[in-house]
Amino acid sequence: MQDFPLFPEQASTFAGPVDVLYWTLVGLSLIFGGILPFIILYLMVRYHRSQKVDRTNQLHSSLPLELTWTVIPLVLVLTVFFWGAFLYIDMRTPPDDSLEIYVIGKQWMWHVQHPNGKRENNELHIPIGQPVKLIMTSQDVIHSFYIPDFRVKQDVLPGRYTIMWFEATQPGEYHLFCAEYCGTEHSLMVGRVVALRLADYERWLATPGEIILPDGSVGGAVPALVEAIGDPMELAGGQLFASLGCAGCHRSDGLGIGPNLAGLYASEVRLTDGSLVFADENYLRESILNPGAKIAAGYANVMPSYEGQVSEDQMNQLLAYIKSLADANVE
Amino acid sequence: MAHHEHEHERGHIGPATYYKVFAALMVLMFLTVGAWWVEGMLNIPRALGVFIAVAIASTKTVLIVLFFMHIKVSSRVTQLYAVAALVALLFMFVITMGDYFARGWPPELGPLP
Amino acid sequence: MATTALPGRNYLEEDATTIGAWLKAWFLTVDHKRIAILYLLSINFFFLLGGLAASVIRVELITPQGDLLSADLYNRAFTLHGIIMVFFFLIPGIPAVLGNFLVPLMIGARDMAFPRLNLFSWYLYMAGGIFALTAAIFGGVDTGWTFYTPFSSTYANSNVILTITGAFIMGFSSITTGVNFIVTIHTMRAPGMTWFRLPLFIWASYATSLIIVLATPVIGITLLLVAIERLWGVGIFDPALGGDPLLFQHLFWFYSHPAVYIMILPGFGVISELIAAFSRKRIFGYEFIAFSSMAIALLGFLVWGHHMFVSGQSVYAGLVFSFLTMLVAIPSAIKVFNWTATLYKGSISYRTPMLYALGFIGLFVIGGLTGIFLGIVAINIHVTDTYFVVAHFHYVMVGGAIMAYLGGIHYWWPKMTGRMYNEVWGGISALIIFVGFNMTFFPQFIVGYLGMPRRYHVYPQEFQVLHVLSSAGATILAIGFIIPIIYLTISLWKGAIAGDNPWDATGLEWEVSSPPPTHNFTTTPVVTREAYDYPPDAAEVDAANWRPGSPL
Amino acid sequence: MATTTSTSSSHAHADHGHADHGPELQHHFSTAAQQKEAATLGMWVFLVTEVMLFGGIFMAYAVYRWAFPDIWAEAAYHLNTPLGTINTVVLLVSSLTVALAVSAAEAGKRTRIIQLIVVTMLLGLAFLGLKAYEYSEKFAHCAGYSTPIEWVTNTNQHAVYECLVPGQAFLFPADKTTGASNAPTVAGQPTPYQLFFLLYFIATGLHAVHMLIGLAIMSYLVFITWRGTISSTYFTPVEIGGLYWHLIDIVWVFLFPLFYLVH
Ligand code: HEA
Ligand code: HEA
Ligand code: HEC
Ligand code: CUA
Ligand SMILES: [Cu+2]
Repeated sequence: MQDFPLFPEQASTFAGPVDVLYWTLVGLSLIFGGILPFIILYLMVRYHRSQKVDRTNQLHSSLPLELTWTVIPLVLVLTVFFWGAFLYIDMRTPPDDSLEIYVIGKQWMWHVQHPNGKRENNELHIPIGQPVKLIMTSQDVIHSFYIPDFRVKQDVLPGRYTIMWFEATQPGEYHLFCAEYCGTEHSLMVGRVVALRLADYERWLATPGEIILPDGSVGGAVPALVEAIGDPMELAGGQLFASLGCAGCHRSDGLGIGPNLAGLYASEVRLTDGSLVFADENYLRESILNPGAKIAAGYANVMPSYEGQVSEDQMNQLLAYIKSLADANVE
Repeated sequence: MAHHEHEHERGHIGPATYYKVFAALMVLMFLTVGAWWVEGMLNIPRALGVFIAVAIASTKTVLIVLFFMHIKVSSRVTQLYAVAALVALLFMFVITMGDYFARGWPPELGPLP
Repeated sequence: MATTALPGRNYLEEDATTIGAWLKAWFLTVDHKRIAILYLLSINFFFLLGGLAASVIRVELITPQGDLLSADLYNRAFTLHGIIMVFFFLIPGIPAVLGNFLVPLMIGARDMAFPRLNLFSWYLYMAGGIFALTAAIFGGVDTGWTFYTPFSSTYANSNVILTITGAFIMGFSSITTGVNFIVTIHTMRAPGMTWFRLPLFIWASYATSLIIVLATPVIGITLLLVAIERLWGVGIFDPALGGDPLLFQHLFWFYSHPAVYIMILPGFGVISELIAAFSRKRIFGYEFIAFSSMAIALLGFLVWGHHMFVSGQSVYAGLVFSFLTMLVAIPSAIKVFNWTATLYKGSISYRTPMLYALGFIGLFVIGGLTGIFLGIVAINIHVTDTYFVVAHFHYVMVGGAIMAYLGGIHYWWPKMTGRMYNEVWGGISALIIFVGFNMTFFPQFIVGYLGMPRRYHVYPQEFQVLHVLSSAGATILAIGFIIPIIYLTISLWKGAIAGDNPWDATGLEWEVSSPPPTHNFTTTPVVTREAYDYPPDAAEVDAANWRPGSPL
Repeated sequence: MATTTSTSSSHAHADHGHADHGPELQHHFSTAAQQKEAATLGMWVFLVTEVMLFGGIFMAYAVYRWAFPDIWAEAAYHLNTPLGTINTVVLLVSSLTVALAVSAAEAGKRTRIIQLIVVTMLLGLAFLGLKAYEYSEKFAHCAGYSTPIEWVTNTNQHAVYECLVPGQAFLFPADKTTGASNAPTVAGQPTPYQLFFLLYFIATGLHAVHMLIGLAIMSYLVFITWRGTISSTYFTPVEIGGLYWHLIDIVWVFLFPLFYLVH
């Protein structure tokens, strides 16, 4: 019971603006929640039946009054709405230069993999002063990734990706909670977020460590690969791309049965029915697990489904690989 | 007082109308199957096909509700309740589908897997 | 045992001479007043049960470790608490108890439009309750009252199907009550009882019924789909099939958001009655209060997505839902201001029902305003699924709806039983409840903003102080709830004979004897005046007659 | 707020034509017209809840059809459209006979009411029979027979047949457009195809349950008509029973094009 905070720390760039909005609302509430009861108390005392006061000329309705107390609250709530809305859009728009980290939630742990292949469980190491974008999915039920001191939270769903971003401002350790009820050990699905200065973060990334993978097997962080070209997550993805036979159809020279995947990520894809889809993580995932659902224009629906053949973990590596092809194309 | 709502003598719908409505329903039924059959050969946009099918089904419903179910000659309250469900369903469909349509907005999530 | 006798031939009086006849007279009754009593007893039983679960939760949360309960038991405790309190206490609560008793009396009808359906709805309620209890006895459920998929449909291995069946059946009980109210209010009003002469409680009940009828079937089918998914092994919301678990949330909240207005609207109705009666004047802005009930019922259907801001729904949907949530607050604001204005130039007395009414306004305003916090997406992202939400909904449901329920029970107690409760104890327990309530739930706002997630039975050390405070408050609150049960029960034998109109209030229900005769009105009343038509000088006369020693 | 006068319950009779109510007027109503209005409105409000009940399923349908348009088209190909069409006709005719029964009730022609309702019930049974055949066809395929008859008589079992009943054995034919059943996909493979058939079974199943309730109501109507309760002054039960039947019809009017007629 040593420390007894009444207000959470402000450790990300969102914390300040969210708290300002919060205190504004508290202030507004004090006007209504504080003054209104005061008026009521006053009326209760003044017009108590024991008080001899003037009770003649009672009023039973008044349009001007009704309009006043309709319009004023309306204006107030709309003001805070727009304020909150812009902040919200900001909180949902990750900058392009964000550091991408993959998160998998499962009953009842968090599994994180950094671009260089380093993994960790129930911990998240991040650099400060740098936007971080989490690409998250779940292996089983819905979870929710919550860092109170950053004022961010996002549900993590099975079967698709959700995205969350933030920029930490203070080095330190923060609570990491699972905020969506997910079964027996929901309240034990907690961990910590370690915000480090960039240099410390890079040193940490390069430190080898052993970690249990979501499927129960042991996987090491692969510092040896850091020297190789590109990040190990991409490399691992590239190996999968070859071993699963993708490369046979998706050839980089564009002569395969399937489309060349370079430059695909974050582009608009034309489908056979003429519509356009945005090739984000969810589209890539769908194309691999359920290729028949959306067929790229000019190609036949011949790609087999890889449902059940790639784990969430491998899926993340494949995505990292396909995205790296996108980068290569831009350069 | 509620009584005035039913004090006027109800209008009457007789067998002659029923037969006419039934004939219309049959025509619409063959129209909907026919439209489907024709669409199979024409390759028109999917949305149009759905629109036609739902439009025909709605027309049939309106006919049944108005005549078979006597809404045309029912009290105003009953008429209001007959459309109430429609309004509530509309809320549900428009808003929920709105969410699904909008989910593709980058950087939010793409279409459903 | 009775010291004095109640007026003869009332609905409580019995011709039955044998136990069998007595059972038949109560359990096969089609009298709306007796059905209300059946509901009163069964609903209060469920409240105590839900409260017991709440006590267990609060005891566990005194320490940051999980020492009293295992994680699994804790999950079952709050699920049981949520399901019982929502489905078996608060949703049927005011409509089925006070509504059943009052709607026919207030509109001058001899009974509900469908008396047998009314009885049937009580049996449905009991059947649903028995399913839920069976589920609880045979191990309970651990899905939370929200039944989110795919946890509930695939992963939970507790009695989900049994509980869902219970909630499903209870839903039909709700629907039959709603249908009955709507038809009764439309077709059974006494001559002269125009829409704008209806007491505001009737308007509120009507708006409630509208929501029940339009929303409840959707949760029925949704829960059915979850049950099918569990039985069949494949399902509509199953992400493995390409299904979308968020669809469940859309359908669930399409009902469950309007359902929070099912809980609060009848409470609004009760408060309107109480404020007018104990200020001794016509309510301020009658039409505005009446129409704001309808506005809440309508707008309430458009905001469900505010429970899904971080669920992964689209950003656009989030913005739209947030915007509409702001709008739905306005009609509530209108009500609050009109009640306040009613006090002005009234002759206010601090009788127990009025204490509850005033407590209601204060607590509901706090609960409602924090609803606005939650409706602003940027803030919601931080506080959703934390104790901030828990505090918000207890403020509106306990501080709001239960205060109204208790206020209403006290106000109409003399009408229902013919006897007065003990005013002193009434006032004391109202104060205890008010203090205990704030002590329990105010700290939860703070701990919620600090980041304490809900449904956690183990939590970081630094939240402990606030949790201990909250648990201490809950103890006081529990005492506050137990006292009324005691003195109200005692009043059945010892209470003073109330007389037909102990509060000198307006309304048809006060024109019949207390307790009312079986068929309510021997002659059909003809209504010629508006609701709450206290004489213009009623407040003055009341104040002039006050002497030291008269009731406060 | 009110003055209690002794006009008593006769107040509304005066201007109302038929003061001679039969025994069917319940004690808490003042007039037969009031009772009738209550019953009709009650039924309609109940129908509103029914619409919302099916609305939930239609909502799920809309979402998934929007998400998987191709799959929907391929899957719908495997439903028995001719049977669906016949069933639509059957139901529409039954709606007509119910409407005529209400007419007959207004005229107080008891025999004719009974005849028409019995015809309605026969049509309803025919509908359920055809539906049962459709279902059993799907189940027969899962068991490896091409028709329900072969299934029952246990003749001519195929080696592999497609299985369109969602579950572990679900097997959607690989040659999706022709329905040729010799190259099935992996058994139990979780694909959105199952969503279509799940919705199909749940929606039509729930509809069939309503049909059964409708049949029960119709038999009750036959009984009370035969007993003589129904007359030209009291035919509310026939009228509101009819309303229920029409609603079942309307639900089918939507189910049919949405499941059977998809491209
Ligand atoms: C009786 C029940 C009840 C009532 C009446 C309300 C009323 C409101 N609720 Fe609440 N709510 C719940 C029960 C209720 N709620 C429950 C049970 C949950 C959690 C469910 C779960 O997840 O388990 C919940 C959750 C909940 C959330 C989701 C939180 C989350 O999980 O992230 C939100 C978000 O917008 C919300 C908002 C509101 C709003 C805006 C109102 C408004 O209607 C309030 C309007 C009232 C006022 C605004 C006060 C009076 C007005 C004035 C004094 C005038 C001045 C006003 C202004 C200037 C605005 N509620
Ligand atoms: C009407 C609704 C209602 C009511 C009245 C209450 C009443 C109370 N609630 Fe509840 N609560 C909910 C609805 C309600 N709650 C819901 C919907 C949830 C969410 C569930 C979920 O997450 O799924 C919740 C969750 C919830 C939590 C969060 C659990 C968690 O997330 O981990 C907590 C924690 O403090 C809590 C506490 C309380 C307390 C102290 C009371 C007190 O007011 C209770 C006071 C009453 C008593 C103490 C009864 C007194 C009597 C006895 C003790 C004697 C018993 C005797 C016999 C049975 C014979 N509630
Ligand atoms: C049998 C050949 C084949 C194999 C093997 C194959 N694909 Fe494909 N793939 C295709 C074809 C053809 C298409 C285009 C049609 C379509 O969209 O379904 C395609 C489309 C895609 C797309 C969408 C591209 C776009 O432009 O929209 C992605 C992403 C993809 N494949 C990834 C993979 C991955 C990853 C693997 C291995 C795990 C793989 N594919 C294996 C043939 C193949
Ligand atoms: Cu994971 Cu809660
Ligand atoms: Cu809500």
